[in-house]
Amino acid sequence: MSRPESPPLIEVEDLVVSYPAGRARRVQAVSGVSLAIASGETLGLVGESGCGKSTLARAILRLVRAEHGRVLLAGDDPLDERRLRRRVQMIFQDPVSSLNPARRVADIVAEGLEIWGTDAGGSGGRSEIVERVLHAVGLDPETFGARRPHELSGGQAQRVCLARALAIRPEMLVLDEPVSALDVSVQAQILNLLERLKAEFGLTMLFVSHDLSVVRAISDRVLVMYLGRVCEVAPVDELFRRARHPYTRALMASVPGKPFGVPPASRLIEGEPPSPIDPPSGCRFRTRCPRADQRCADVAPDAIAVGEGHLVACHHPVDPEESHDDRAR
Amino acid sequence: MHGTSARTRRGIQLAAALLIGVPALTAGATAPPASAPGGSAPEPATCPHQGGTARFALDNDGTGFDTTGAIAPGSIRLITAMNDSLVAAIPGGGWKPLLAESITANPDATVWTITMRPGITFHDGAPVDGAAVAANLEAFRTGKVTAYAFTAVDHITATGPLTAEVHMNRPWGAFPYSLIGQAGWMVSPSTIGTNDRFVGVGPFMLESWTPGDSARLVRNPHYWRAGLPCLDAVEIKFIPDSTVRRQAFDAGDIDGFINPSVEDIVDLKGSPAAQVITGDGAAANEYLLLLNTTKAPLDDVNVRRALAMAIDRDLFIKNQEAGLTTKASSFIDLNSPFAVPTDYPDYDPAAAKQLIAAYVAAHGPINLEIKLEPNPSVRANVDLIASFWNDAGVDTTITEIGVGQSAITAISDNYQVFSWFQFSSIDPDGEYPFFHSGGGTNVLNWTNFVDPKIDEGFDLGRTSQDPAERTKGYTMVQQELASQVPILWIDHLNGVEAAVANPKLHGIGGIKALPDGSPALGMVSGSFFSWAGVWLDG
Amino acid sequence: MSRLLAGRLLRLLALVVAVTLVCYVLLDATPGDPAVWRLGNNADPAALAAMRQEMGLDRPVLVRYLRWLGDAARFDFGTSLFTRRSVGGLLTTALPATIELLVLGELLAVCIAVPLALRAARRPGGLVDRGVSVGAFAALSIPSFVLALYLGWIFGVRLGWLPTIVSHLPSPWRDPLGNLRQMFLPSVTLAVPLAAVYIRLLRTDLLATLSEDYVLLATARGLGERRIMWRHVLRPSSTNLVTAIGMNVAGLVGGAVVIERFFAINGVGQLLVSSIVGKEFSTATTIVMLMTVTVVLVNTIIDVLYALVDPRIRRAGV
Amino acid sequence: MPGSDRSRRFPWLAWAGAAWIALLVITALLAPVLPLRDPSAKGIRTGEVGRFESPGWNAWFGGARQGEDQLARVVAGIRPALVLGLVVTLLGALLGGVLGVAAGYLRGRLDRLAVGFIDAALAFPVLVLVIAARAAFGASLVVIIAIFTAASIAPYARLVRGATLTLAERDFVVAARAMGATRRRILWRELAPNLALPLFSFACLGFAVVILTEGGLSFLGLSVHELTWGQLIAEGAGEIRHHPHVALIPATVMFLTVMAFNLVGDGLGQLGGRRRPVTVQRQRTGPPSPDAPGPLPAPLSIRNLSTVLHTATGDVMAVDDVSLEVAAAEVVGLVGESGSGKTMILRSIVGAFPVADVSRNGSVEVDGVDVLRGRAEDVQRTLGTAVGMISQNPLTALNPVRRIEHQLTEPMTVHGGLTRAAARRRALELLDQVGLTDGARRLRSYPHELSGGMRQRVTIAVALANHPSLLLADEPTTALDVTIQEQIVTLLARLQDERTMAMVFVTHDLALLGEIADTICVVYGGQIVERAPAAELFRHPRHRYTVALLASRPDPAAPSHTPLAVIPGHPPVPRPDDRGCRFAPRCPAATAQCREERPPEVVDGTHHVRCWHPRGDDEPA
Repeated sequence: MSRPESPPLIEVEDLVVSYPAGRARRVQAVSGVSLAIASGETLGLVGESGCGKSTLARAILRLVRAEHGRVLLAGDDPLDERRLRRRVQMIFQDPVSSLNPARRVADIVAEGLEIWGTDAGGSGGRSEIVERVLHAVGLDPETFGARRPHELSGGQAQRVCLARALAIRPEMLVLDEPVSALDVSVQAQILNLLERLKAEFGLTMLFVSHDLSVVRAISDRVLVMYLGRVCEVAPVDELFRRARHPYTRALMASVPGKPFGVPPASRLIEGEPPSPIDPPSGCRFRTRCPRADQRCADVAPDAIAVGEGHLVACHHPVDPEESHDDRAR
Repeated sequence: MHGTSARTRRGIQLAAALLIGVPALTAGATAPPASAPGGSAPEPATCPHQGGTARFALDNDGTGFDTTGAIAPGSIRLITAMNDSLVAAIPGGGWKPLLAESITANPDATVWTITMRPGITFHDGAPVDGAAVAANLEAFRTGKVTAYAFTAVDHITATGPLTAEVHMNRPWGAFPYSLIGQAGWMVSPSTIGTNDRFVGVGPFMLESWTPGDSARLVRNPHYWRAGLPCLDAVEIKFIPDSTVRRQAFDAGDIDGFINPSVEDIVDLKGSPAAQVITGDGAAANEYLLLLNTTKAPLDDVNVRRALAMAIDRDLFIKNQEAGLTTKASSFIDLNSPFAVPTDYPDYDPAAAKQLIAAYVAAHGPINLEIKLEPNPSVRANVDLIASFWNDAGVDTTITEIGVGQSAITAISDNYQVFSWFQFSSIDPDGEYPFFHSGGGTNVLNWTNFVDPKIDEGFDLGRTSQDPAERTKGYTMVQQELASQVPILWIDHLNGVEAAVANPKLHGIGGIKALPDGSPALGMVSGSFFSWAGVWLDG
Repeated sequence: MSRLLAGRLLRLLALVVAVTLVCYVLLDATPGDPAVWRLGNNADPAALAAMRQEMGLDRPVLVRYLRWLGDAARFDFGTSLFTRRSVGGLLTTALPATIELLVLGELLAVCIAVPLALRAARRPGGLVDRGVSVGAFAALSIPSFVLALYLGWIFGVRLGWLPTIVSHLPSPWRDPLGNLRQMFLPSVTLAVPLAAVYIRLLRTDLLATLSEDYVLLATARGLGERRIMWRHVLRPSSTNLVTAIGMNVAGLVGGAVVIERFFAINGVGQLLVSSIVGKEFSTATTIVMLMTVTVVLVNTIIDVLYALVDPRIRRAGV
Repeated sequence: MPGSDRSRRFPWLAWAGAAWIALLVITALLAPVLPLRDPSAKGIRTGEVGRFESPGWNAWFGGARQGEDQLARVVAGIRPALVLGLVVTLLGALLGGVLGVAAGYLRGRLDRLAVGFIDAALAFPVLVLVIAARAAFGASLVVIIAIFTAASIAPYARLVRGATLTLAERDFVVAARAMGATRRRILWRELAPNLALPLFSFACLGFAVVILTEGGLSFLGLSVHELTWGQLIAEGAGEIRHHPHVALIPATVMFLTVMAFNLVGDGLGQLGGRRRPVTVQRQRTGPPSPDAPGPLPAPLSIRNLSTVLHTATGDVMAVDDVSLEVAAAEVVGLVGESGSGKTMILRSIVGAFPVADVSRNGSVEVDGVDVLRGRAEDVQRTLGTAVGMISQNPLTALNPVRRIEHQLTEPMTVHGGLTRAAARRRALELLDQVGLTDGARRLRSYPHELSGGMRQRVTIAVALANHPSLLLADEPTTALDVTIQEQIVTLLARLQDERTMAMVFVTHDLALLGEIADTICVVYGGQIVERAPAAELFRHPRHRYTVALLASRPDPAAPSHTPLAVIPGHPPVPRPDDRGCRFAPRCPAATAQCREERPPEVVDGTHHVRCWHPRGDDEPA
């Protein structure tokens, strides 16, 4: 399924995004991230809160201004951000609040058509397209078309968000924690729906989440971020079988039930993430890393290839065999 | 200071200032108000009880104490409490020297000699001598604001330690009347023209003055009249709103106040908890409508007469003044010795309609605009008048001048009808500056009405010292005003210009004894009076 | 910090200049002639012209304004054209009463509002709550002069407990009781509608706070209801209240006119009205300047108070 | 009460206000055809109405000084009042709204300019404007409208700017931007409709203020020439001593009108605002169940507990017949989805509810004290000493405006009887125990100065302050990052073990319970549908819901893109009159019996399950 050799739909080059943090200081939420997503691929983006994953997702759509770096869509830099937004759509974490409470579902879904014209939605008139996409996301247009967002459950609202995005037939979806706010039973429904829609509409996806299990279930490749930097990128199976970055392993170890066979995180990691206002020098993970030495403090590690499509930014990557050992235990 | 209140009658400031004083009374023509103490016998110049502080509310503050400037009624009331004039008015329509020992004229009334009593001092200890008198009168003569009243005065000289001479440029027999009010006030020469303190000769001295709020007057221990004043202090509070004044009075927060509402007078007159002291029989303002006689249609005497005949003044007085006032037909009070019956047109709606119809037939419809100062009670008056005129066939509109707009700007030529209060003179000569046309150049002649008979009448009244001659002159004036109707007279306000006091406060108004024991008027119009003999129950 | 202060000061200055300039020019545009006020209706044109010159009114309005501004910068606010008193003097006599009225009114309003709002919020929808709500609406809807009239009538005339006017007000330091007696009714008149506003604000915020986790946890910890309401709920719910109080202090200076008038208080409100009506340029403009400075100062104080009420803001800085 | 939707409805007082306004509008419109006298006619001349005539059959509202019919004048005053209020409110709201939206959304220089303008305008006394403009342009209604409008722009602009700033951060606006919506479109389609209701509500209040202000101006003699209520009142105020009706009747009409607008504005505000509890704060307790056992040594003993929340949208059976015993040192996990009632079980124990009106039935005993029916002091002491509670969100679990020290020592001084100094010493120990270094500094901190993990450690310390025998942990890690979650769970496990506390641990994460709980209860629709020792539950889930729940998590062993098992439908809102099994609509094995009859509790040793058709051991998952 993963076809890293196919031409990338979207490329991010050395992106830097920062926010003002009072008195002429700025926080670098994203500091120098590069990535590429192939057409038809799902890239999972994992990290803890504050690591910059949501900022990165928004910067790709230019919802926040990047200080440096560029985003290429199918090889060119779309100077007009609206053209970009025509082809790439975004889904947010809180589905209810991302729907305008004053409007009805049918109008919300038709919003893209109003902006871009009915032609953007393929054949048919406005109401036909709305009906079509509502069906596609599993909602009955008769029942739901006239409802307002506060009359929807979380799952239904997220379906409406998907319908709204799909109405103008985008090439790519950027999903920012799309299932985090949903109950376990509904989460599964939406994840399955996403897989189906991806096939049906030929979508490329960037899937942002803090939940490793969900990311593992839906992604082709996974990128792990920590404090604004990329730690590790690898195809999904490779990553979960042979994670090399100490942080990736700590994340896996923290998941309750230890499904990834890594020892408890408390043995791998200590303390809490430092403030992004004043990040550590060198490797940003070094303050919590048991392996850190002077070199980690002095030099920020470059990403090195450690396998087929597997990059890790660490001076002291973990031996891939260790995880096997743990699993065996 | 300039705020409007429910019932404040604001006349022309200077007019009020100059004309304050005592009305010319025909003795016994009108009984003094029952509630006013003293009856017709002069109250002796002693105090039944000495001491205490009276709290009294005025309706408005003045503008300060510069006696050579324009003086608001509030200032006059304060100064009256703190000062004595050279001359006092007496019952029956004459005058007597008060602060002065004597005032005498040469036979043709071109030189007047003023002789002061010895030993009187100002509040600051300076002597009230001939030089001080001359300085005060000279300042008045040359004052920007006051000069017009002394146009007949040529120069003033101090001729001795206690005497001063006033030289006229033409005979002025009525001169002493003008010294009853502002012109007769003596202030310490070094403070002439000072506005925010007052150093006079009267029974009380200014302790503090908070503009717009209050003033406190304290006893003058060196007052020239032995045994006076009775009170230790008078606390004056300015309360523009009549409802608030009444409420504070009922609550016992003040001992008395001036300018009660008409309804207050009616209901307090019967109350044992209050005495109402009205200016009955004294010189009060008139309510009137000034007509600009230079412009059509008001240049036509028939239109003016018709307008007068359209107004039912009896109904007006019954409704607006609760029947407390008397109909007017000129500025001369009915009780004045100069008053004569005139044929001023009375209410006759049919005749009014006829005259108007005739004018309309000849010249087209009449549209009139009545201007007034922004004041709800005045507005009610004008509303009623407009309803009469509308019925008579005159299309009448009402325009309030702006709050910040002075009446004079509105009145100077650019008007048709103006609702107005004025003319509280003691002696008719006091109105000379407002009626004598001066050949059409007198800006104070509001109606711009030029009539040789009126001018002649006023000249006669001014120059002659013979009462018969003077009567002849003012009769001419009254008859001419009645037949030419440049002014529509409504009522004399004697009955409603009043003060209210609780029963413990005595000696407001009434007849006072002069130093020589002869009687003088203690209250001028209903709201101007001296505090010297006022006393509180112990 | 000093740069921050300098910035604020600069803004304040700009604001003061803008507001006073508008005021000055507006006053100039109104009809009426101060010279006539001073000289009376009987003055002749030559005297009027001379008076205008003496008053400086013959110069262009901008020149006069700049002159006033220059003097004001040296704390010389000019003199009243009418009474010829110094504006500074007029203000020093008028200010204390107004300040006292505002302070007492606000205090009283808060003292009425806080316990009532707490009671109301404790049982939302209950009898107390509904009663307080309707009462608050009623209090909001009474024209203040009607309220003033009736308070004076009941407590002054009928019961004779309190004076109905403020007259020769004793200093609050020398005779606090006498002072309070006089200022009581005006303060109540001012406080009643204010209290209504505060009750509504506070009740809403209290209800929001009551559903916060830490309040639930405090209940779960077995703390008494009174303790919870006063210690845990009130303070975090009072930011909006503090804002409202601060904004009112500024707005009330104008709004207190009616009350000042009804209780014959020699206050800034009355002074402002009379000085505008009388085209007292210096007095009116000085008061307007004072009000502007007060608004800005009060806003700054609110910022500080916020920080006291809610330490989260302290951190964020300005 | 069930089924009524009171919170979304207009309160009846607001209806009354609206009715009054409607009456005014109709009267004003019909005034020309109503049999009213001419408001300016002088009764004293026509003889129809007397001077200051008292209200009566002849003149319902009485007469004024010149016998004007007050009823006619009050009616005549409706029009200027409404015109003034309406025009000022509309124009002010429109202009202020546009300025506020523009400033709040476009930000940048425009915003700074607008804020400067708003500051200046708010600082500028309206009185100056009124008097000046009135003098310059005359006292017509138009002038007053213009001034009032000018004066009201700033407050509206400020309100709208504030609301816009908040709205602009909301996800749906970001979503619209992400859709490629233009600025104009966002302003008109996204922001404007959502600003309309607060603006309208504010405008109603503003309307009231306009009418009142006009009254005040009339009183000062600064209002319009037209006949307004304010003028009627001002005119009558002088006569209030003698003829009170002249001022009081128009004052009452004005009062009612202002009140009506206030009430309508408030009603609208409630419509749009967050839902407020409109019921009485009341906690009702049913009679003790007859089978309530005698005092047990168990730290927690719940028998047949039912909790009904009486909400505006009807009664909710938040807890339905729950029985649960927790032994000393035992960790019981409650697992369920949001709305399942797991948190409400905890809240029912301590009696703290976010909703105001709650009924509880059954019995809850903590250390032998009946906390449902005991004396208030006993209950408070028990809760304060024997129970510690940790809630889900460390951000909101601590009072933001009080120092850590107060919050940590309060339970010890109130219930533990410690002096402040002793409490402070113990607080330091506690902080050390929960793994916070530099305790003295932490005590001086405010909650916002700590990170999420540190805050949760503090709430744990607060919960442990009085050595509770029972710790109630309500989703203590949900809001935390996974790595921190690990730390907190480990800490809780250690403390529970060291102190041999009983613990009830609520979460939606079954896997997490597997690590910490001895016994797991699965909660669905307010009921405990299955209860079993942890290992047993994972191995042999009996209830169909438990089975589905376990299956719906992605399987780490399966390759990615493997379709997940799905539970169709949505969790129910449990109602008291529900019949049958609450899971039946979503259950693959449901029968008619499941839908009609309450399922029995099947007990198999330590394994309890409420199901008609529990899954057998041999069935596939």
